[in-house]
Amino acid sequence: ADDVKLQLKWVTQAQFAGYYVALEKGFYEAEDLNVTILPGGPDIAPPQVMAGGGADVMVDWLPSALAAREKGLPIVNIAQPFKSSGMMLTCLKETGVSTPADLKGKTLGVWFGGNEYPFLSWMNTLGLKTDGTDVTVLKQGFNVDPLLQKQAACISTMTYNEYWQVIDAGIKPEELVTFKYEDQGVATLEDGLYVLEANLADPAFEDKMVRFVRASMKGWKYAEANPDEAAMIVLDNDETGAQTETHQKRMMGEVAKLTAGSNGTLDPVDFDRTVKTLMGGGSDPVISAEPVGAWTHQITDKALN
Amino acid sequence: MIWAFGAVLFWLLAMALNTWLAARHGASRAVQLFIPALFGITLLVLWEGLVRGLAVSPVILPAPSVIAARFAGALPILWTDFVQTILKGALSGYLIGCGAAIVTAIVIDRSPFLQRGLLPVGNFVAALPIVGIAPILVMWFGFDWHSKAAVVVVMVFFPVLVNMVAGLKATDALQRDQMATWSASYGQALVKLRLPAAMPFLFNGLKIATTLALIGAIVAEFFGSPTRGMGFRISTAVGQLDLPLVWAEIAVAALAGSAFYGAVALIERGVTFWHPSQRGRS
Amino acid sequence: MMKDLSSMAAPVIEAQGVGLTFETNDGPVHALKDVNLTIGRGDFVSFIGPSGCGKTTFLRAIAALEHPTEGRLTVNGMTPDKARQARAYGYVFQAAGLYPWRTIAGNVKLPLEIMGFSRAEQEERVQKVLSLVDLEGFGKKFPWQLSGGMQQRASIARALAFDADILLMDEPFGALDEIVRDRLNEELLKLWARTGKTIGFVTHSIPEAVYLSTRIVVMSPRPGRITDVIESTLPRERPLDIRDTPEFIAIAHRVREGLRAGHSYD
Amino acid sequence: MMKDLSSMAAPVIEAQGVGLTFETNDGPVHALKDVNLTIGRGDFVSFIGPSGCGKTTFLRAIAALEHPTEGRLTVNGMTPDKARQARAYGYVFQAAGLYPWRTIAGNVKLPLEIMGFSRAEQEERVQKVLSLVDLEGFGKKFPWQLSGGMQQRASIARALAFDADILLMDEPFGALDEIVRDRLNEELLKLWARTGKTIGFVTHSIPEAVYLSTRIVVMSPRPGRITDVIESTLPRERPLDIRDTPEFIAIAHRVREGLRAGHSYD
Amino acid sequence: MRSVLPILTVLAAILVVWYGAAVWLNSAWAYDQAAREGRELTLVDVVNGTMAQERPVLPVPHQVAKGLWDGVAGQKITSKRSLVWHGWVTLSATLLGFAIGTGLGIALAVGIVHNKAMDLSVMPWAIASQTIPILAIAPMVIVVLASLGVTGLLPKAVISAYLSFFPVLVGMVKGLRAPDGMQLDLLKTYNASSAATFWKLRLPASMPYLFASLKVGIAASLVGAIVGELPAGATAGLGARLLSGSYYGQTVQIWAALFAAATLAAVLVMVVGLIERVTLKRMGMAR
Ligand SMILES: Nc1ncnc2c1ncn2[C@@H]1O[C@H](COP(=O)(O)OP(=O)(O)OP(=O)(O)O)[C@@H](O)[C@H]1O
Ligand SMILES: Nc1ncnc2c1ncn2[C@@H]1O[C@H](COP(=O)(O)OP(=O)(O)OP(=O)(O)O)[C@@H](O)[C@H]1O
Ligand SMILES: Cc1ncc(C[n+]2csc(CCO)c2C)c(N)n1
Ligand SMILES: [Mg+2]
Ligand SMILES: [Mg+2]
Repeated sequence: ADDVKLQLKWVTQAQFAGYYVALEKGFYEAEDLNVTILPGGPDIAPPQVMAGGGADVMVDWLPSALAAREKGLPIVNIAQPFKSSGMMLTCLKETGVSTPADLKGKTLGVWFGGNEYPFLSWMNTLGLKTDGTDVTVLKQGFNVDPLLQKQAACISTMTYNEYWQVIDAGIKPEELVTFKYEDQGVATLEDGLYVLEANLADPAFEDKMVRFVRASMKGWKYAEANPDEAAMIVLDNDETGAQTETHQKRMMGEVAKLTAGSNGTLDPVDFDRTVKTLMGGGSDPVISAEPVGAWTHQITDKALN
Repeated sequence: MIWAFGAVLFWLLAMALNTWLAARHGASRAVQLFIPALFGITLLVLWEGLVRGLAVSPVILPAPSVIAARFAGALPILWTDFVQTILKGALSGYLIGCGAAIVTAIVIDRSPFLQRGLLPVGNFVAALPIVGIAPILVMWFGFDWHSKAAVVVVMVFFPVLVNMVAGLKATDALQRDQMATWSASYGQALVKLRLPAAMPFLFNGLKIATTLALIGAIVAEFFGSPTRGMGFRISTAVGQLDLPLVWAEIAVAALAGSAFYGAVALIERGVTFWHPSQRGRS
Repeated sequence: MMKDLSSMAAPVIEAQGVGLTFETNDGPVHALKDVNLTIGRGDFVSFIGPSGCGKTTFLRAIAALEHPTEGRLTVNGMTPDKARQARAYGYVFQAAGLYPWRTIAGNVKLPLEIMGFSRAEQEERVQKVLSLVDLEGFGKKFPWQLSGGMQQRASIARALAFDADILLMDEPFGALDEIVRDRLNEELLKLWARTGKTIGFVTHSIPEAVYLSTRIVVMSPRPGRITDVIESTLPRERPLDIRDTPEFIAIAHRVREGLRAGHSYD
Repeated sequence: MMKDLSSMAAPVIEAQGVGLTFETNDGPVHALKDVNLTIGRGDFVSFIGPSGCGKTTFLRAIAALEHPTEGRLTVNGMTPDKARQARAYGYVFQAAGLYPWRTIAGNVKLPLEIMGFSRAEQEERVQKVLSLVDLEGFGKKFPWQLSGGMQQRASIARALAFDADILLMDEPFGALDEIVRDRLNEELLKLWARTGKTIGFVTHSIPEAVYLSTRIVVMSPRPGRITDVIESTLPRERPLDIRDTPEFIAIAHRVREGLRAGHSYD
Repeated sequence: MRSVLPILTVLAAILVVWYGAAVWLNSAWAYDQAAREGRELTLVDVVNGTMAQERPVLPVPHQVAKGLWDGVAGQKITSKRSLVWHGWVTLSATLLGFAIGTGLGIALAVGIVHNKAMDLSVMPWAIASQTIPILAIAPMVIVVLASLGVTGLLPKAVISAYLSFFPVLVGMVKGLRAPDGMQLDLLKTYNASSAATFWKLRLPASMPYLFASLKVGIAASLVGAIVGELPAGATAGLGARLLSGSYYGQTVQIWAALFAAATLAAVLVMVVGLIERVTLKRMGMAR
């Protein structure tokens, strides 16, 4: 069997259910692959791991991948299991926010590390300065405490994760206002599969990836169809023992909505929209030039047809 | 490859030169500055040579020349971050933490009961890993530098306390006996004997605390911060694979830390001039 | 005991059956056993005895730095601890024990600061005692810049700088040459005559003990006890050449015999 | 100089115009100045002088622990450093300086271990020298469990345990009582007669210097220099009561005069 | 044993302050919730409300105790939810890192004391090395080592060693230089080799300093192992527990892991202290 190491963007959770399902259900084995899944976390930059040879393929968000490309690490999107973006800004109604215009003068929690560009782009379109004059920006940690402690009026959340933590903490959905980046027209592509450009020239590697993507998409579609089973598989693979069943089942349900529209093939329209968003991100854009060759259908064409 | 070999060769030559200089002219002031400088340059040359020679990817480890260029280009950013993290976060936390520790040590010094109770508990608290405390303190004290100062206070308090308590006990029996024969009051013995005798120990703690203060302030920013600060910059730049900027910030941290340490060591030299460890090298 | 009667008038230090045992890891060490001694006001008492016989220990017990495990020890009718609180003692230790962070003058000034002398008086006294021990000009040096004997003299100056009623001196002149020693002996006698202090003095020199003391206490080791107490019949006024008189030599002889008796190998 | 001729036969230590200056924060201290001295093989030379005159400094210079800033100092025709490498010295310091983590026996054994004596011989020598200084039975104690004089004796034992050609002793008997001191003086003379060692000896006791030495060097302070070198006319064989002979008293008198001359206030 | 009562007193005081602080810090949330539901709260309601929150700002001691108990005794020790299991993962990296760090620290100290060039050049850079925020370079260390094929326990141990070598280095340099002039002069008169000086004087004289810094060093090792666990894929270990607790806002889990880590550190320091006492006693240095 061929060895494949997959680096995830975040810790083991239902966000990556497709890969764990493919592993546990033997889809990888059926393709004669021996797959190792490496969980990520806030201190892990997947492109760096790839550059160091620690992984063959990674799950990453497009902004971060494009930034890496500009910094001299040629990585290429080979598949895009997530059709839509799950990122949004979640606000407490009691702070007086109900429309984007109300954001002026508020304190907002934002994820940095490459994930701030949709936000900056959005603020740019709203005409709000982020240097503290119009809105005050905080680098948000990994949980939803700033909202609960009222240190920020709004925080970044994922539809499938942090939003539900706010709900679980005891705040009712009707007390919240959410702005999906998808709806604001500044969504960026999340959770694609990326490899090093140089490797793609190697037919053996290409073949391995074809089989990998095929098995992974099979896993994703199985997870969409059997969300509860998929969630339990994720739970079994969580080594920290920190996840709960309810949370993962609910997350799987939400993730399924995001993967629903994709068979794994990247839609160039989505790609172009992401690039537009990133380049409109105000004074310090994440990428300075239109990227070339940052995605390919080479793998998905072979895998899915 | 030529780069790597060249660097290793340079390393060997520089080490030989240093050894020779130290043996021959070790006492001269200039040589005492030159040797560590050459050592540092050697490390940098070795680094540059190996990175180039072994074609290490710039997103894993950039070469010093690249870092220097980024450093020069990012001076305003580096300065803002320096002010936020070091001057506001680390320094204020250091002063509060060390001050509180010294006062506490003197207060509990009179009570063996409190010492026996507090020190073990204090050691326990000191062992709490910063990565666990930082998010909690950010939650309590907010995102700005106040929470960073709080982390620094927690980090420096116990090392300084433990050293100060040990220092207050460090008088020798003869010196204490003298105070006893003069029937010195507690306060007199404290001011005239025990505080001076404690200084070498106190400075030990204060020196350790300088590096802790820096690390604490920077790391706390990983867990939430305004959009400036060295820890903020490092964590976001890693996400953007802007490794040269990361290393430029690290260089600032190392420079500031060494300067901070050096300043405390200088004060120490003035205050504890009488201690054998200082007398040896005048 | 007859010989103690003379000082019964105003007993300053009274020891009755005093014993002191150190507990060490390999068993107890009996440093003092059944020590009976009365020292009157204005007495000058020397202690002499082989090394390790408990001289230092006894002096420390008087100054409340050790506490007897047996018997009763009073100073001015109170416990040594109380007497210490009344600032009754000036103590010269066997080792100089100067504070390294203070200059020589600063070291001498230390007890004066503690006892609350005025600044002007501090300066004056420091100058006086430093010149008494021949250390003028060394006030600004630090202890480690002085030779062993100079440090010892600084420590004597420190004990003389203030006016304690009881002066306890543990081999104060051990590290000094004969000439300086003679001179300091004379100075000490003058000081004693002038102030009427009560002095306890440990020495290894028999002539020194005889020259200085009104009484000489001879001790023997393991366990340390008093074997002889010799009343000096010399007059209070003592020029240096009194040491050549037959009376002096006779007393010295008696001390030497007492000392010799305490040594096992004689 | 005439008086040095006698030892010209086999000079062990030769000082020519030796000077030594310490640099301190408030200016240089001239510890030694223009010291000329020749010590022959088998000489027993005592150094006597007021405290702070540079005796310790000169002994340290001989042992290569300080380095003269002027003049020439040779030991056995080589530099002191070379001589030290040949393990020429046994040194008794002014303070005992025992290692606190070693027992008394362990401290005495230390030089033997370093010089590679066999284990059996180590044991034997330790027993021998400990009984020489009257410390049998204290081998297993730690230094801080001994009185000041006992520690000093342990440090003497340590220097005698191995056979150095040159023995340098800095006030070794300062903290001992007269009886023990007499006994150790006798033992030292016996050892010297038996082994023919060259001995440099610092003392403050004039009788001790006269009793022990073949030559007595009198020094004066600030800057430390030699003011007199007195050849002893006493025979090599010296019973204790030689100290009462007129010859002895005459030499002692000359030393005392030399010493007195060095004191400014006389 | 004389310390039991004082420690209990201090602990009791801490508990009182802790409960008070918990009520104070958590009450805001209780009031908010009540306001959102339009309820009025009595004082008793508030106090009760602050003691049993799902995600308290500050969990009360008995919540943490329960979390600890569940983690330690409530699980099979092989379970991923067992703190014993996570503690063991961290401990193994700690011990390996401590061994490497101590070895390196002592070796450097010996070099510094014996070699003037090393003395002048190593110390400033060792100090500079400690001002580098380890959390920032830990991921890079892990990546670099992984690219060299080193994975598993060793990368964590390297980070742990990086933190522990410094206290050992500083303490050992001080300790090896502790002998005073006379003690050194004595050996000079014997013309002792530098090896003999090291074994017979410098090393024994450094023992109290060594143990003092070993105690700091082992605690630093533990912190290093925990930091090393964050970028190592946050899979297992107390560090991973801390972090995952942090993602999901499970304050009780964070505090339980925190206490487990501190307890582990305290036990390790106590073990070093025990070895210290035995050693110093045998050397006659414990008085
Ligand atoms: N802290 C201690 N622990 C154990 N034994 C001690 C201690 N202090 C003194 N001793 C023992 O008590 C005895 C008396 O000691 P002390 O110091 O009083 O003698 P000394 O007469 O002053 O001798 P020296 O003339 O040598 O100074 C000695 O045998 C000594 O070993
Ligand atoms: N390390 C030093 N730094 C500065 N001055 C010193 C130092 N060591 C000695 N001296 C000075 O050198 C002079 C001679 O000192 P030394 O110790 O040789 O005297 P000594 O003759 O041995 O006196 P004593 O009989 O008191 O031991 C003294 O004035 C002393 O102050
Ligand atoms: C430092 C850092 N903070 C936040 C994110 C955003 N993010 C991306 S995936 C994910 C998990 C979803 O619950 C989150 C929070 C990031 N990438 N890096
Ligand atoms: Mg004594
Ligand atoms: Mg001397």
